[in-house]
Amino acid sequence: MKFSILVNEGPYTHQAADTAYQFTRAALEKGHEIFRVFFYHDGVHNGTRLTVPPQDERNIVKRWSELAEKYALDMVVCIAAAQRRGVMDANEAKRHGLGADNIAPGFRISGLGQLIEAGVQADRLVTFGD
Amino acid sequence: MKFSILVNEGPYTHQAADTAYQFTRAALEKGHEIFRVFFYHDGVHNGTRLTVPPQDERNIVKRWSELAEKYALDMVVCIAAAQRRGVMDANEAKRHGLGADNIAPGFRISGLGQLIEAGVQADRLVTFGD
Amino acid sequence: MLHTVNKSPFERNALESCLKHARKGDAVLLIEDGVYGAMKGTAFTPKVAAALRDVAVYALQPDIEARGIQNRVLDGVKLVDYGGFVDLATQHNPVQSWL
Amino acid sequence: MLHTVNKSPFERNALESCLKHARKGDAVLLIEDGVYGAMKGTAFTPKVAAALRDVAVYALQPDIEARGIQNRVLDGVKLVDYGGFVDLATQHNPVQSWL
Amino acid sequence: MAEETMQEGGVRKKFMYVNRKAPYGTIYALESLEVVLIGAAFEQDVSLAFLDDGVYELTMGQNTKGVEMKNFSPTYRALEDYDVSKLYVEKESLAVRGLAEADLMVPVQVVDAAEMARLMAEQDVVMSF
Amino acid sequence: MAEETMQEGGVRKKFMYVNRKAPYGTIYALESLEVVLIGAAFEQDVSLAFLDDGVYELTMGQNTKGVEMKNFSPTYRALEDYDVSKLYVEKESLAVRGLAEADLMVPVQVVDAAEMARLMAEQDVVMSF
Repeated sequence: MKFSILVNEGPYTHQAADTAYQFTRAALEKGHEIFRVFFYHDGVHNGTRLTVPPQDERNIVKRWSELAEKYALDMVVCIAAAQRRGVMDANEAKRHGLGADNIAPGFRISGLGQLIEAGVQADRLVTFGD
Repeated sequence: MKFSILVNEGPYTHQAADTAYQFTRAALEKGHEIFRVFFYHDGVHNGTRLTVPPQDERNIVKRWSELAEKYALDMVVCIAAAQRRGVMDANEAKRHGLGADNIAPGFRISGLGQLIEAGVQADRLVTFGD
Repeated sequence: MLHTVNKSPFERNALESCLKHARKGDAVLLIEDGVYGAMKGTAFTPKVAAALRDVAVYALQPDIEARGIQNRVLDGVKLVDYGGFVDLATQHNPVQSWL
Repeated sequence: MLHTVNKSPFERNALESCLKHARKGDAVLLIEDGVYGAMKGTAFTPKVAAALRDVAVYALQPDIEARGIQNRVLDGVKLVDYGGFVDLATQHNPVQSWL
Repeated sequence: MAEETMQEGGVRKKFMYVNRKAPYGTIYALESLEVVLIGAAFEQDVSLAFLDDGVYELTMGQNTKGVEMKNFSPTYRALEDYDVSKLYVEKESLAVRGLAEADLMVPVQVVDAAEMARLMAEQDVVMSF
Repeated sequence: MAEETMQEGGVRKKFMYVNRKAPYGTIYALESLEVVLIGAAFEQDVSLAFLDDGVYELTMGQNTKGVEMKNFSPTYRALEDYDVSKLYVEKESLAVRGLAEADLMVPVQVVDAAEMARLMAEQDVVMSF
């Protein structure tokens, strides 16, 4: 079956980011397809490479990046939500003259249309939030 | 009177970041002293310079930076909370080999002891959160 | 003692818990989504009305106006602006936020 | 239809609202802080027990264990792991998260 | 791929946006509305549900000058221009909050909880924020 | 400046950390505990209040293997080593959650809501997260 995943909260602050990851991984391990993981609201913070969590904690951002690499996941950070909150890729950072970007490997920034499309194309949309 | 302010939520997501700013500004305009504004939990996201909010919305990060400059405010971002969430100054970014930092003007990164001290030294500690 | 509450009483238990712990002479300030607790004619109104016998209840006017409920504020609830919030914080100690 | 609830029933109204809208044959899955709604002997237990007559109630075992309440799960609430969560999502449509 | 879904004979699904949160205190209501506006271009069968604190999003007379936030409530009035006209508001949610249909800024269909539950059950996609 | 407050005759204030949130679902309980540990070095008069969902923080038998999160509950047992020994738990909050003092992992003082209110009122600084 084809799933799309919507992640609405940032890493560490809400468990929603953890549950979304566990669900996505379990679905992939069961042989399901993940059409897309879309990060909205504070969920965009899952896509920053500047986190340095304590050694004895899970590394949420890295975990997503590794899952994306292993399964060729499409992980999309909403551009509007990301601009409000300070998540930038190299292009966006340049366009806004910010001098630095912070997006993590495996994530790409795109528009809300990608979320609608995720709902249209998948058999199920499952939301994780607060 | 001497106030300390604790901000626990990020910009835009929760109004707490707005109310904290309005309270701080009102206190300063009334002639009170702000000993320190301490940013904890998702509050650390108030201190990223990578936000680009829509033109018709308030610029929460810039507003803090300007208030800090006008009144010589001490604005401290908690280092432990910032590391979990990806807010870095140049030193921290270098120490962790991250190749980019994102802290906004007027903010400095320091430890939780600064929050305790803010509680000890001020006449009032006022908390804004979720 | 000053209590602040920023949550709708219909979504969360913060205002209910606050009112249970506010003591005679305390002040309760409703801010952000907490100002819905200042409305008259709701299922929660009786609890705030009862609290008004012992505690002073305030609501932040900018938040009341943002939510379009300026004509529905319960009698006895006093409106303050951000400067008034600062004044309340100077007049009471400690300040507890019911997050 | 599958409903997920991730909020404590003592802090927020999400589980109460969910149970009011779940229809005969629906499944309700309690996750994260929502698993406190799966406990027996609480002030909220009667509402979940009543719902069990019409809907299937599940709770996410990893969340139950994290919170140390594995010996206090109400009879009739079924435990699933993340794979079981995926299976529930394949068996029902739509999936609604009561955030 | 989005283009495909907009063609004649493309996928047309029942999308419901569930609004259960008050405006301004958190950003969910505003950012949910942004999804609705973008989604309108995809020509799906869209409906919006307002229940619990979500009914507050539609109250008339919102004035955000004092809080210095953007007043996004006029956007609800513009939804019709986007062909989004199925707005369902739950009766019981209005009642406990002391609100009536006349307090809302846009035409809506007021439905009871049972009808709201029925509407939710018939969706293909439910988005809640 | 912190050093000053730790000197003889320095400021010694009554600090209360109010815990009203469940562990794991959000990070507040964990990061609150981190403040308590750091704060212990400042030699203030510290107490911790657990009420509403905050009482869940202290339940025995937490096992976070399945959720792959850090189990921080053992830290409550270590609080004594930091000279933090005033832990107040609200009786009514335990009762509605079907919990008793015997379900908690550390020695606490169970107090009713009126006593909890009295304790809150006598503080100099109340931190809630």
